[in-house]
Amino acid sequence: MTLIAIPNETSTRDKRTAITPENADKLIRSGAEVLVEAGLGSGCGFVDEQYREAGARVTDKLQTLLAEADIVLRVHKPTVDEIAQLKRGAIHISYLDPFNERALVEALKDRQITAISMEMIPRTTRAQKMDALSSQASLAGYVMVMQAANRLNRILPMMMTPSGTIKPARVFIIGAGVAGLQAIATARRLGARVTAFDTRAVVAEQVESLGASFLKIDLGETSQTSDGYALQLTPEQLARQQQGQADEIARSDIVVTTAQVFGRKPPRLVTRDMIRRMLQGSVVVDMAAESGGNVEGSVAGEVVEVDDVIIVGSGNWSGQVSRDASNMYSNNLFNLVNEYWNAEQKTFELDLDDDILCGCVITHAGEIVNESIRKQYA
Amino acid sequence: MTLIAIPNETSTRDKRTAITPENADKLIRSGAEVLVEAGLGSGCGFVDEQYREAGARVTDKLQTLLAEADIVLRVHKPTVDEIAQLKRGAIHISYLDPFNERALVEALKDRQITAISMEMIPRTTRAQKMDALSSQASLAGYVMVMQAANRLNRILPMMMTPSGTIKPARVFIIGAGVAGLQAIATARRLGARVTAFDTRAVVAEQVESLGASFLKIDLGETSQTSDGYALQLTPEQLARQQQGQADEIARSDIVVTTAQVFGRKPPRLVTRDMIRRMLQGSVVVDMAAESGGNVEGSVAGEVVEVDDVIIVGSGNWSGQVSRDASNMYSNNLFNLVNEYWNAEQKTFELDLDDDILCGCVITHAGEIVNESIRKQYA
Amino acid sequence: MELVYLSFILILAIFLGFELIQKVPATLHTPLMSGANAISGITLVGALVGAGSEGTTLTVILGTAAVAFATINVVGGYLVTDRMLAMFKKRVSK
Amino acid sequence: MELVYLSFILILAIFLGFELIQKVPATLHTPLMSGANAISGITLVGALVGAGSEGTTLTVILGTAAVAFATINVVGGYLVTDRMLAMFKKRVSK
Amino acid sequence: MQTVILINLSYTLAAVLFILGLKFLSHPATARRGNILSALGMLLAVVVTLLDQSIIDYRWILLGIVIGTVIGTLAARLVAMTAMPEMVALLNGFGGISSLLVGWVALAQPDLSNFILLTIFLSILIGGVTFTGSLVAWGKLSERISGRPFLFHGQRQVNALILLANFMCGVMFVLYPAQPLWLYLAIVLSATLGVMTVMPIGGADMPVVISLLNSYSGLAACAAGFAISNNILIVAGSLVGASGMILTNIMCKAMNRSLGNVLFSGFGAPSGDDDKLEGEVKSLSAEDAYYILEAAQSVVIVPGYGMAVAQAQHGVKELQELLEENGCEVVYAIHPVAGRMPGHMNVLLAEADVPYDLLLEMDDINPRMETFDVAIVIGANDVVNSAARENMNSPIYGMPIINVDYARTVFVLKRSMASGFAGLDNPLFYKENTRMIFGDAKETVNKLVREFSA
Amino acid sequence: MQTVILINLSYTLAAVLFILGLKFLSHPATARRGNILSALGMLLAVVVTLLDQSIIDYRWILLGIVIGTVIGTLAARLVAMTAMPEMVALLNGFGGISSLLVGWVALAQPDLSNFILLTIFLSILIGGVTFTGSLVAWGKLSERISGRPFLFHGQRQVNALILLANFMCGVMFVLYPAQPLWLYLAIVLSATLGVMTVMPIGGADMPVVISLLNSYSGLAACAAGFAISNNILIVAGSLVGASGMILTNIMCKAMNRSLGNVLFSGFGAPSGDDDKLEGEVKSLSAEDAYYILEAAQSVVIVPGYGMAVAQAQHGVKELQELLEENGCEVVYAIHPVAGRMPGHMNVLLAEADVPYDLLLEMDDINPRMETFDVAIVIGANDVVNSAARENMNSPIYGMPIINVDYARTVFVLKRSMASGFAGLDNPLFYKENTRMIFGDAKETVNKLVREFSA
Ligand SMILES: NC(=O)c1ccc[n+]([C@@H]2O[C@H](COP(=O)([O-])OP(=O)(O)OC[C@H]3O[C@@H](n4cnc5c(N)ncnc54)[C@H](OP(=O)(O)O)[C@@H]3O)[C@@H](O)[C@H]2O)c1
Ligand SMILES: NC(=O)c1ccc[n+]([C@@H]2O[C@H](COP(=O)([O-])OP(=O)(O)OC[C@H]3O[C@@H](n4cnc5c(N)ncnc54)[C@H](OP(=O)(O)O)[C@@H]3O)[C@@H](O)[C@H]2O)c1
Ligand SMILES: NC(=O)c1ccc[n+]([C@@H]2O[C@H](COP(=O)([O-])OP(=O)(O)OC[C@H]3O[C@@H](n4cnc5c(N)ncnc54)[C@H](O)[C@@H]3O)[C@@H](O)[C@H]2O)c1
Ligand SMILES: NC(=O)c1ccc[n+]([C@@H]2O[C@H](COP(=O)([O-])OP(=O)(O)OC[C@H]3O[C@@H](n4cnc5c(N)ncnc54)[C@H](O)[C@@H]3O)[C@@H](O)[C@H]2O)c1
Repeated sequence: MTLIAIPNETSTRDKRTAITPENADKLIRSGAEVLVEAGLGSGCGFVDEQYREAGARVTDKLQTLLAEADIVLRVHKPTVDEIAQLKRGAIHISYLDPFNERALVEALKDRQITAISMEMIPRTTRAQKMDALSSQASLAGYVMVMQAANRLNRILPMMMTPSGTIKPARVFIIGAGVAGLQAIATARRLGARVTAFDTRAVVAEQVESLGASFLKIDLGETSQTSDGYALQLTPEQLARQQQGQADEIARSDIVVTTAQVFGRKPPRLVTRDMIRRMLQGSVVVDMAAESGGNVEGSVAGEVVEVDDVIIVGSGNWSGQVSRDASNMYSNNLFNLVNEYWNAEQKTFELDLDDDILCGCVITHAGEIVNESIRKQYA
Repeated sequence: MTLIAIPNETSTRDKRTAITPENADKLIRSGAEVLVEAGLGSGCGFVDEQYREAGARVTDKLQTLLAEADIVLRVHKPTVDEIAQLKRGAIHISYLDPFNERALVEALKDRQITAISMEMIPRTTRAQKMDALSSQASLAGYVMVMQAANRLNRILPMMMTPSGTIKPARVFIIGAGVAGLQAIATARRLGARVTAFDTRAVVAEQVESLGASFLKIDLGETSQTSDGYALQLTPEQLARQQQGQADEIARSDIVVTTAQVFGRKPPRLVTRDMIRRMLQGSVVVDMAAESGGNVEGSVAGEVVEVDDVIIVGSGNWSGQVSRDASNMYSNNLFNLVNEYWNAEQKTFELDLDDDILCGCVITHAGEIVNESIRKQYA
Repeated sequence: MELVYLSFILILAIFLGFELIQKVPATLHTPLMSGANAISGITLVGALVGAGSEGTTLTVILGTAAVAFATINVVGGYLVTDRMLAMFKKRVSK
Repeated sequence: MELVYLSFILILAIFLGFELIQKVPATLHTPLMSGANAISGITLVGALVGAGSEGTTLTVILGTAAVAFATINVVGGYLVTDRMLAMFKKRVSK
Repeated sequence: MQTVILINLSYTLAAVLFILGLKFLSHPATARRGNILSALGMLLAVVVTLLDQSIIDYRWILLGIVIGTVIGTLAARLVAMTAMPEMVALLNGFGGISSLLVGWVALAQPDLSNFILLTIFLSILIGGVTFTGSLVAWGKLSERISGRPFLFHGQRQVNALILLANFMCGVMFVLYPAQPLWLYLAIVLSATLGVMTVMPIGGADMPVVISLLNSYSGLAACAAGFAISNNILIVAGSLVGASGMILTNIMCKAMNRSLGNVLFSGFGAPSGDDDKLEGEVKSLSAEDAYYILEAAQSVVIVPGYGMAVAQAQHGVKELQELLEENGCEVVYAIHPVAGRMPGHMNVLLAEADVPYDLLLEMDDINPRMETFDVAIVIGANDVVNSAARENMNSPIYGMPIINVDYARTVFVLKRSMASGFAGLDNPLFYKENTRMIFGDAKETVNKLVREFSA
Repeated sequence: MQTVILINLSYTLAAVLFILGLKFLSHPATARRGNILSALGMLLAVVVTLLDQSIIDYRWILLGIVIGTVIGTLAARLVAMTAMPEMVALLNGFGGISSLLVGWVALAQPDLSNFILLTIFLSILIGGVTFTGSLVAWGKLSERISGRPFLFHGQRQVNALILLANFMCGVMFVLYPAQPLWLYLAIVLSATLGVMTVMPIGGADMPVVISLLNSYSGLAACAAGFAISNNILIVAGSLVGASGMILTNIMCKAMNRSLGNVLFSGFGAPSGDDDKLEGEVKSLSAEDAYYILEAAQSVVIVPGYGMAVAQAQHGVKELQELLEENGCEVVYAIHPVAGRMPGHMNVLLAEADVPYDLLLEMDDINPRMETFDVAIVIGANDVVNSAARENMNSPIYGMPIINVDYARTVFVLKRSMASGFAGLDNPLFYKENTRMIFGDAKETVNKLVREFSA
């Protein structure tokens, strides 16, 4: 019998939870034992009673929970402390940020934990149901536009009224990955005129399929990885991009940046100069504020005003809609566990040759088994 | 030559301005002299320089401004103090809340001010271009839904994703006047399932014309004034309404109340009991919080949490989108002045027989000339 | 010369037949077929001439049989079509 | 009897004419009219018979005039129609 | 006998070619091919006719053909592209006179039955009307004659008289074929009739008239066919007669007229009489509206609350796209108070994905309203109520409206004559150039959309 | 002479009634009136025929008519509503045998030209084929004969032989009309041919067969008309022959078959052979797709990224509404990864105002996929890639897909055979019940919408 344990999240800012009562129920039905820490999911409206009804045990002792667990599921990465409390050989599934968290990865390796990083789930069609980056980014796209709209001193839709015609607001989205596309869709829904830019040329069609227009900037050769991630631009290309989008930014009421480069710091795309040209009261949202920022002057976790322009860098975007975010993340975790569940032996079957696991298992049996992480720390 | 003066607003919470540079320009072109207080419109992105460019004089002496003005334009009602500084016989146009501000009305009367109340512009087709209640209510409808959506722990649209299907949020709008209709439209744009209720039966079709569904509650006989305002319900009818909508409220993620009865306190429609039945994290927006409230427990000007439900009563809704709100309000004022402008003599021609002026002029030449106000204070 | 006229008539009628039927809703396929079938019972007219003319016993027998068969086709065809269409009307008006 | 056939032909041709033209885009109104006009020059066939038959001087003169007029109608009609349609093609392919 | 059969079989083939030709002519993609097919049919018919044994003298024929070919070719080559319609009128007139002459010649046949005489008379009558009518039409179009309708008092009576005289003449003609008076009188009367029926019609309506005369010339050929017992004349003539009638009908619809008006003339009456028409509401079917839209170059769509009620916005967007594909310019004119809340129309049109650039404000559209062929009012009422401009007593007098009545044609899509929010009657509905298309706006729009099928 | 003319003028009128009858029969609103008009035409034709002077003995006629009327009336009254199609087949067969008999009787005429002999032979041949073919069809439909296709080795060869024999027999018949052998042989051979051509066809395809045989019986009447030089037989027969052909074609399209297949039999071949067809892509025009959709009772729409690219959502909504108006159930099946972002399809369909209740999740739709007449795949590819279910080597093997291939017919709307996001070939496109409708999805959908015009 496999014991799956879910501790509370330690971050107070993030109200998401790793497993909802619904998924606890599903896990138990497939034959696992589920142990949750008391108060799990209280941030997004679930109560202990619901978990109990699903058949889970509820404990308020974190220590025993960690010590007994065969599999630990959670949203955020564990502390080094917590890792030490885990059973050797246990499986730990959560966000890990493995490229930047060397100490953590070493700790997991040393404790012989099988650590699965949710960020590293490959972006293939088959893996999409476990892909938490996608599910959370998609919600983030929605939240960012809603926050920007709420802070703007204008409305987004067009209105032709007896008291004059209000022109539709202009929204510029930089980076049209999962989050960017959802941001486009949300802004379009609200009636804004939306323009978007991305370095990956294939995205133009996707942008237009949402009714927005794609800003054409000639960057020369750009490309993407086999997983669909963007490659880093050369400094010269970056300059060209900045120049090409300056006018668009100046006339936009809202700018949302979502540009990321897999495994690297996000590029700096919006400079102070550009912001200065924007109308007073405009809003810039920097999705990447917490990991370095696409926007000059954005502050991680905060909303600041620079040159009369509001820069939103609050981060934890999907956490704003914690209920839906938890549902999706929890589904992702369940789908992952379920995909490799051996229904007879009722265990998680680790097959390192499987192309999904091969991408997302970071440490196993005292080794860093993931190649790109191994290279990074070699 | 008529001097039109625009002082700054005294409320710090409201960033709107009564006249934008664009409308200052138009007033000057039609032959008026315009005097504005320094800093006018700074809350919504205008600077003194723009007014100067339009040809207005800018002063920082409020006292001389008030004393010299033939016409004063502003958003909010004046203080009794300020009234005393006005020239006798001057015209003062702003919101007045004349039904509840007896002292103010008396002061205006005594000072022989011709006071025009923007709330009292009749709701006729011809008067719509001056109708600030409509223009601001319409923005309010948008803002209320946006604020609610921002505070909700869910997203509004439906999403069928590999990480599960998110059902569209349910939004219930009580009162489908101008604000309510715009709220419906905004929530629908965001992809929510919207239901609405109003006591005026004619509204059902309007609600459906926006793609929302109308909740049918049999209240017996209800009717509306010739201006289209709702009449007050009998206590028995109110009870029936509360009962009829209780289930809808319980299953809604967002409830927005906009119910008003012209010249009376807004009805109390959502009770604590109903709120208790709502899901944790749901949001209720009380448009009328500042004038008495449709929702039990709402606090004027604040956002409170009651039984894990968030109740938004912040008020000053259109002020949230101060730039567009100012543009519209300023257009309303300009249209009003322009409608009665005598182009040859370059004066405001007061014709108390005109059906619009007859409705909105409250005091004139030392008399309360508006009938319903006179009755109210008789 | 008569044949010339007849073939002229044939050609025109064929073109007309092609043009007449353009787009038929699926519900009308069977009634239309049945109605056309009734029209094809026009061979009755030929049979009448055959059965009524002076001739051998054989031709009279054949002619009478032809009349009987063709009449079945005509009478049955029109009635059946009408029944179908009557039902169809009801269904539509529901 | 001949007349019977002819009227049969007339009726069929009229129905066919009605059925043939169903919905014509506005741009084709004039060319179609012109094309039909050329066809109505078929009276040339009648004129030929008239002009070529033995007859009085009058009928020959009349017949010849008829041939001339009808030929103008036919030749001019087809050419004009073709010119219009050629232009139309160009415009469409633009 | 063999040749007769050969000739007639060839005629059958020619008839098939004409039929296919007409069919192809009515589709853009095949039109040119259709014309060529029909020309082939004509060639075939002419060539085999020359084999006719009753033809014994080819000299005159040759003369006629040469003259005709030269003139026809030159005319077709030299005429300016813009002068095409009048050219067609002229050619059509020649067809008419030719039928008249054929009928005349047929008189020389021996043993004429009454029926044949009747058809001879008809070919003379119709041929004559076609001839002079076409000449007048040509004159009007080429501005050799004033394009203005030619009207005088008692016109109706005079025309009725001429018609009667023609009828009488016809009777006498059949009864006394030997008396040439009736022949000459028939010719004169039919020529007069042609002139009198076309003169009262204005230049703008000439295309319809020509189409009608073209149909007549087909009928004339058909009558001539009976007169000389010739199949191909009957078939080709009646094909042209019938299809020409349909085409005339279609063209009428595209010009917002009725065929009845045309057939009994007097249409396109001068506008002086029209003011009295106020109080009369003209309604139109969606199908007829299609013909007008199909011919329109520019359309302005004016939505109102009814579009919202009907939820017609998606259909409207589709209609817009179809019109655009058809080469028409389409814009939307949004009145600030249209609907029941500020921006009501914007919400709906944004939902239907109408580009913002196409949404024009009232003040931008009104100055250029005259330039629009059609204004489509979709469930709006108060915002296009011309009383606000015209009637000082109206409660909304002075309110700016969208002046749709200045467009060439106005379609008003609503369910009834009911008033709108303001509860006022709308004089727009009674204007000369207004057509009401009754019914739910969504259904009407969808019908229009479906009419636009290839 | 006078009666002959009267009779023939009445025939002309009867022909007009038949023409109008057929025209009206093809529109729901006028269908019943059409049937009555055509019945009137028949009555007229029959009554005036009785005036024919060559008819001298009415006794036999009366007998035949009484028998026929009684049987016909009873049959029409008593037959169950569900048994209509086989009833029509039977009646049609009687029409066929009647034409055969009329041809036979015509042999008794004096002075038969070769041409007349030929038409007599044709009326016997076609009448005979119609007769036995109809009987077999009736047997299959009423399950008196097994509905399964009756097939044997060398079938094609045998049929070709019969056809050849028939041809030879015809030649002999015309050359030696006095020799009754050829007559009897012709009757036997044509009867055999009728049986042999219909037997191989499965019961489900019988409606098409009946329609075809109906067209044949018109042709038989037409041939009989030539045999006895009768106008109305020729006109009515060829009208039915031609319009029956068109109707057959329309019905074929509604059943997703081609007329060629029917004419040369061998269609509806047993499914055993079909697996070998894999690798062949069948494409369909939007017009033909319309016929199938028009006849469908339930449709599932599966949108994918291509719908977004084409921005076809508004048209799709309209198509949905039209199908619903037509009495069809329509739902949408949304695959979780359709499009390029989570919820991509929801955004678009919400924009087009598709009710949420119609959007079904993959897991809800798959179990009932068999119940759908048509699945319309609009610009989707990976999400309906049956390789995920069937091909263990596929990179997406095991991914749940929407099993559109289980629906009766699948339409795939895309521009080419190109692959989707995952870059994989899609075996769905090669399945027996899949039809590719190539072209931009929006254009295709709009074409379908326009085909749905009244
Ligand atoms: N914009 C605002 O903020 C606001 C707010 C409140 C009031 N108003 C007032 O509302 C009016 C707006 O003018 P409007 O022209 O848009 O609307 P309107 O004057 O109210 O006219 C709407 C018309 O639409 C027709 N209609 C309704 N349902 C229909 C359907 N399903 N299909 C076809 N037609 C339908 C009705 O005629 P049938 O019944 O004959 O079909 C009606 O006459 C103004 O008077 C304005 O002052 C505006
Ligand atoms: N949902 C997500 O969050 C997400 C995110 C990223 C990637 N993906 C992946 O995207 C794929 C989605 O599957 P899908 O079936 O929706 O799309 P798909 O497999 O990419 O197929 C789309 C098809 O649409 C056709 N198409 C494109 N434009 C068209 C037009 N204008 N008209 C008609 N057809 C057009 C293309 O074929 P032609 O070129 O022949 O027309 C193409 O084969 C999955 O592989 C999924 O993993 C999904
Ligand atoms: N196969 C699947 O089912 C699936 C699921 C989800 C995502 N994906 C794919 O994964 C890929 C990554 O998506 P993501 O949202 O995680 O990307 P991401 O978060 O890594 O980056 C966000 C976006 O920023 C863009 N970007 C990078 N540098 C930029 C610059 N200088 N200027 C502008 N934009 C810049 C990227 O191109 C990307 O579109 C996409 O191709 C997406 O389609 C596939
Ligand atoms: N003629 C014009 O051009 C014009 C312009 C603007 C508004 N109007 C009309 O003015 C009228 C008032 O609009 P408003 O938005 O200012 O109204 P309001 O602010 O006075 O009231 C808001 C809504 O609350 C509703 N209400 C009252 N009691 C209620 C209860 N117990 N339960 C539920 N709903 C209740 C009212 O019916 C109204 O729809 C409307 O009829 C509107 O159409 C007309």
